Amino acid sequence: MSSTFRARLSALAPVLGLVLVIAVFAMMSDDPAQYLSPRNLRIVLAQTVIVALGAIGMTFIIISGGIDLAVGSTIALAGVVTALGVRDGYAPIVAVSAGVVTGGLVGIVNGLAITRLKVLPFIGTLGMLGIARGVAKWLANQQTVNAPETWINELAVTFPTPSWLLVAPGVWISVVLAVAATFLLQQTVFGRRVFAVGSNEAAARACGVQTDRLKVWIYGLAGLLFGLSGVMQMSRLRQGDPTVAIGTELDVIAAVVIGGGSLAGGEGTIAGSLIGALVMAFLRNGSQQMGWPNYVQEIIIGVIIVLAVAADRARRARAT
Amino acid sequence: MSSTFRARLSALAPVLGLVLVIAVFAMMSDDPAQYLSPRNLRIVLAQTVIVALGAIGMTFIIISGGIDLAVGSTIALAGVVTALGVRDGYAPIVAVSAGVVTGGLVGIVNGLAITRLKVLPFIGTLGMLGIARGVAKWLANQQTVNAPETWINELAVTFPTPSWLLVAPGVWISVVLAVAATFLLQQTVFGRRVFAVGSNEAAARACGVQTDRLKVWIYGLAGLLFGLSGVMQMSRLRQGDPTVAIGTELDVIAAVVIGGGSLAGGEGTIAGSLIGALVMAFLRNGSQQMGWPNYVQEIIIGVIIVLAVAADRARRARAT
Amino acid sequence: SDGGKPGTVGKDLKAVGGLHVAVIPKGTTHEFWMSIHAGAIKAQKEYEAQGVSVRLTWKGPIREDDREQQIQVVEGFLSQGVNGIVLAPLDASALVRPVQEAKGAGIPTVVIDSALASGDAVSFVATDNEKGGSLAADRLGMLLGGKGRVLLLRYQEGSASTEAREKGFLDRMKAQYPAVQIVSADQFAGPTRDTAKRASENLLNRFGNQVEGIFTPNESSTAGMLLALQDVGKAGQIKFVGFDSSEAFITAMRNKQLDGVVLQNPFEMGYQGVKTMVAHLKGQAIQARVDTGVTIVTPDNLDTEASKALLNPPLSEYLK
Amino acid sequence: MMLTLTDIRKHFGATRALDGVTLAVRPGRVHALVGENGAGKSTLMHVLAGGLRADAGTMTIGDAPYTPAGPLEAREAGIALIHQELSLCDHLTVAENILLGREPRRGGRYDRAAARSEAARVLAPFHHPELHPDRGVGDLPIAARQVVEICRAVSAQARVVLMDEPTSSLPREDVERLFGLIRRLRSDGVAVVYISHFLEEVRAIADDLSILRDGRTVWTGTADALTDAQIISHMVGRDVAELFPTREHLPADTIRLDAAGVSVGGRVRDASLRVRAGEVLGIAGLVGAGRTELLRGLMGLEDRPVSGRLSVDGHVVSLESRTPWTRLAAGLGYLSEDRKGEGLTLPMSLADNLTCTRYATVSRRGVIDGRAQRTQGQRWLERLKVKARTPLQAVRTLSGGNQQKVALGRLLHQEASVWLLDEPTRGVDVGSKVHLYEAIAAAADAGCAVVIVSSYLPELFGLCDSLAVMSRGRLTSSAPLSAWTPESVMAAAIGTAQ
Ligand SMILES: Nc1ncnc2c1ncn2[C@@H]1O[C@H](COP(=O)(O)OP(=O)(O)OP(=O)(O)O)[C@@H](O)[C@H]1O
Ligand SMILES: Nc1ncnc2c1ncn2[C@@H]1O[C@H](COP(=O)(O)OP(=O)(O)OP(=O)(O)O)[C@@H](O)[C@H]1O
Ligand SMILES: [Mg+2]
Ligand SMILES: [Mg+2]
Repeated sequence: MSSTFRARLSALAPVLGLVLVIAVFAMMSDDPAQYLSPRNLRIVLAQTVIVALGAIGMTFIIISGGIDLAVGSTIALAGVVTALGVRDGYAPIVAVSAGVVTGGLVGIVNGLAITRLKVLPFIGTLGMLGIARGVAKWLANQQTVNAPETWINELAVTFPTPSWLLVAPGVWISVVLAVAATFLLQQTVFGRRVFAVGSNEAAARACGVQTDRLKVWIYGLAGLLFGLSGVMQMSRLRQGDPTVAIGTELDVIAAVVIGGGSLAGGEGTIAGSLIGALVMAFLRNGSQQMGWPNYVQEIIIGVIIVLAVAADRARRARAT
Repeated sequence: MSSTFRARLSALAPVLGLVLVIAVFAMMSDDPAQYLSPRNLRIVLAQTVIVALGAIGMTFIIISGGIDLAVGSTIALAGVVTALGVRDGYAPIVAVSAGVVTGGLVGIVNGLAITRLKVLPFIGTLGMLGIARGVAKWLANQQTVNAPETWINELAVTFPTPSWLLVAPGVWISVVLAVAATFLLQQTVFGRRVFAVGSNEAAARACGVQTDRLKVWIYGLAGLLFGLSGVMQMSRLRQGDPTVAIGTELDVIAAVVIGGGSLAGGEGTIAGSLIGALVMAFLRNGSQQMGWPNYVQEIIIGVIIVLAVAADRARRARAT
Repeated sequence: SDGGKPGTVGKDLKAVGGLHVAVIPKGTTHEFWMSIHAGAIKAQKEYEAQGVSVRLTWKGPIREDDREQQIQVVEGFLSQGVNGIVLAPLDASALVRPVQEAKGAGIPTVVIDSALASGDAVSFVATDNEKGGSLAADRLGMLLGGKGRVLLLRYQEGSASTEAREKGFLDRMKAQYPAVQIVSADQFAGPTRDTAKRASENLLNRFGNQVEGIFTPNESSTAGMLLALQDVGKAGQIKFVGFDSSEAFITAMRNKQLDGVVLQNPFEMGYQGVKTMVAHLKGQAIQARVDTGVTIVTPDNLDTEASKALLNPPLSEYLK
Repeated sequence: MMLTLTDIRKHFGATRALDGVTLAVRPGRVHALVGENGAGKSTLMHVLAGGLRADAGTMTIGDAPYTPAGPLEAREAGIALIHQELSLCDHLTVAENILLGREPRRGGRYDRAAARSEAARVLAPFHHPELHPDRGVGDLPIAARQVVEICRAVSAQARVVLMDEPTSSLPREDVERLFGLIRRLRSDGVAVVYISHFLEEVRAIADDLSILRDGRTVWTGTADALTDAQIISHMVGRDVAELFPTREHLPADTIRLDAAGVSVGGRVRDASLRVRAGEVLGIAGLVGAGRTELLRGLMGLEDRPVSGRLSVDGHVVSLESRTPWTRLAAGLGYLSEDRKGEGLTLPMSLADNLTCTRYATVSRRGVIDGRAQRTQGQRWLERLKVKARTPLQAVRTLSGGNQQKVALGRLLHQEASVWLLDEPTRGVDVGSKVHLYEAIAAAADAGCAVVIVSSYLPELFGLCDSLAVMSRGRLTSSAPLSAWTPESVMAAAIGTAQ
């Protein structure tokens, strides 16, 4: 009983963190109404889409005990592919699919490098970080790829055109995918096995789980999400930019970790990761609204990452 | 016998890789004499100093089973501190010491976060990545810090003033420190303990190694080297730039890993890491001399990181 | 309120308690941006002396080549509800959507420094960059006596202002000095002094003996090239024309290591940018295009009053 | 259908783990497999369960050849394994662990309800209400984990169930319930392979018996065909008595180790022990009794809170602080039962591993004298008759028994005055054991105080001067060896003596 309660409390911790961040900024702001306005909320949500989609994918990877450092490069590559598709006259849906599939392929290559070449995920994806970025620049001919106006540009717009949508279509897509991913992780055999392989890979293998194949699937699936994230990035910039999203992998990993994911594997939730992404977005947004310089943001976010994880460790150490 | 021979061969692998890279570029070049000229060698060496010093420090950390993602930020911070010192009229030696010590302090804070707050090195130093960068910008007032001309500017110059030096003083300093670090790692009790804690931390504790304190020392020592690297960076730019060296940590980690270091801990050599740094510098230099675009470099370096590690794994799997 | 139409804000200026204008540079670390900042503050002070309260917020992206970050900064000001935005867009097309959304939200934008591929800005306050490039071509062509080999080190992909300078330079060279041969115009300096220095070193090693003239299109590429020339001992031997100002450039011109820099008037740009914005907000008629002028400073006219004013903008008077 | 193994061989580097095993397992019968530590039993089970591939030999099920490429194929062939070293996923629930790899599905979903009821079904015979299917496995006590492990294999509906020391951490009641379960499996026609070091269990449940020695089947037949003594002599291959050295010296009166009222996080309660110079004190007990925690608590290695008093050679050492280095400084030397986990640094050289607790003799001002380290290392290697080429080779390249000798050699180099040995001969082959026993006896004769924790009673009776027994965290006071019989030790260990 009390352990279930504690588990619920522990799941709530990131939410509390988020509420705390918002409350603190609202109180400090000279114009709380402005800060808490629907408009600002929309802006923050639209800004979060890219990291949020990445965090959904990364949650799978981190639960399975892996890591992916190539997220930023994959986003750039997928964005470039999408922009090229639109520019070369393909239907927007084809271009978007190409972008998403590109992300999936990058993920599969990561998975194969990790399982076949037996390099650690850190190394395999560190290599891919350079490779995907290089390929993106190559495809884009080292320039940004400007694409003509299509509905893709509306995906991550702050104020959506049918105004009854309230927030950008990309936000709704993220929400739907988050629900689907939660279902996949919690309610399906695949999801249970993702936890199993991250929790005890040897045990999972001994029980007949084909861990190598599972990992390739996990990286591939996450790659699809990174690809979609790249499409959103392209939508926001209205161009395919091969140099975009440098370092985004660190934001994405931090979101998952703030949301309760453990780099040792076996732990993490989609909801937590999304809240982690929102915490960082609200921190950035709030710091700017306060007129704080960039460096204050950077310091605060750094401190929060460490403290969030340390608090999590301490809470668990007490629990056992 | 044969196993010693194999061990020697395995230590030679990075050297062979380096020779291969140089040979391939020399053959492809339309002007091999130019490429192999002492002048080009000097240029590459001067360019390598920053990553090389970082790689010496990172070798200690990686052998001990840790990682430091804050290298780039530490370099920027140390460079800013040095430039501020010079600008504010302190003796150059004082400014340089301040820069180096700053790096050491950042390292000690990393070590304390890892051992006291019990966060994984990945997380602790990820937080520091933001914090050190933020502090650098703060100290620099968000601008580059211009420092008057002093001998610091000569440290990383390509053609040193007393021409009998042949290469930049920074190169000589790196060589001396590399020799000292090799001695420290191979011949001293401290070095043996670094290996022990990386090979099996629990066993090291049981043998009476004060693992927590040791780690703080390791991160602090590495931090001093990152600080010196920051001084070199400042010397190359003649100014303290708080936005410099973004992503350098990945270059530094890649150098150590190409040189035979294992992210699982317990393995790595200073010489190997330096060769790893040189391999990357020659790759970059060669690609630029060939007139290849950046993306080719990025792809090639990514592939080389993965293949170098995969080959290393395969070689070891065969050996046992 | 609908601030998009001139005059409407002016009426309830007092009710609002003053105007809030956001100035968004491309970065914060180059001296160029400090001058713009100072100019903006000068305009603010002038208005304050007239009894018009203007609040300025100065905020740039964390990295100087991060388009996504700059978009987020614009969006942050949108939700903060500033009255107007003065923006130096990092990219001609990526920033179109945020400016459009700002317009939709009733917040007008004045674009400074680099063009935006959109009609949504109320005014464009900038240098005639092509003219700047052609001034550099004239200077080099004259110095070389109309013949010789020239190297152009470009800045970065997607930066409209530097691309215009590069174009102006190349066009003018081709038209006026057909005997001048361009040996390399396809390498990029990258975003920082460090990347510029590295690229310059490698290029100088490749073409060092053939090149007689060099042009670099902005501050960081000029600084990197100058450092590289100084390091290899070629400074003064090769004719070198740069762009933008810095203390180091003045010294270099006095030492005959730099044969001229094309100067924009960033101080004027910041000043005119804010003046144009406030005038617009007050309902006054404004020009759609404000040219802030471009001049070339050479060792010969270094000490004229006009040059001095450009080279040493009264920064300390306005920036604390 | 019969499972037959013919001439199975498997080697790890230079170690021949399996050197020609032949075995026939019949349906509806319980086949006990006994043998010394390191005889190859677990390796054989892994080969059967697809975790390892044999180098040579054939396996058949019925008439069909059986060559599992991985654990999945073994499962599909109807073979399930209960691992000796527990392998559960801490982050999953009991039900999820039991059904891992065979999850019930409904319409593409993981069918929680079906998993729950199946888990409840297989858990039922154990009558553990607290072992709810939805409970997380991470915080379960070791005995409960063992039950989950057993249930996982039972639930697989296998035709052959391999049990590798399933009772090593089970309380007696659970052992009885397990036996009930095994009998039911047997009557359902399932073949059970049962590995245990406890001969009385073998007597209670086994129909057939095979004895492994040094990777070979040395005897096979029905379980009641041999007496205990005959089984042991087949296992060991010689008379056990000659294993142990004769002790010349008697313990002195000086007390070297004095620990009183030691408690370790609820797992050890109020334990007191005194060991004199020259005395070898044995601590017997069932696995999981808390002996390891006691030694680790004394060494400052336990994460759980430790309280009590400790003095070494009259110097008081704080037990609360988790500082192994202060214990080493006080003269305590420790040999971990977990050689790989907490004992040796496997990638490092023999010389480093031997000298790491006392670098002082091979270094000056922190700088290591490589030659001194080599010559001193060589001395210990010769003393313990370690089969190694050079002190510079990595410990990883040695066989298990030789690794264990290196771990003991470290105490020799350390010149520890008090030796705390946890299962010092675990995984050590018969020949090597003699050298270890000799080294331990020699240390005691030289005035050291030695504490030996062992699950192998003959070892304690052969080596010790006195004996104490630990049962569920409580330690009896020590008594001279002559006051104990194997039966009284067993009784005390089970906890019926009081
Ligand atoms: N992965 C491995 N690498 C090298 N040697 C191994 C490995 N696994 C087992 N061995 C060696 O193989 C031999 C047989 O080991 P195994 O675990 O099968 O013994 P066992 O009979 O199960 O012993 P125990 O009674 O202690 O469980 C031992 O000498 C052991 O050291
Ligand atoms: N109830 C329990 N809850 C959690 N862990 C337990 C429990 N019982 C035992 N363990 C763990 O199981 C392992 C074996 O127990 P322990 O070391 O106390 O037994 P022992 O008396 O030393 O037996 P042996 O040395 O023969 O294995 C220890 O690592 C201990 O932490
Ligand atoms: Mg076994
Ligand atoms: Mg034990």
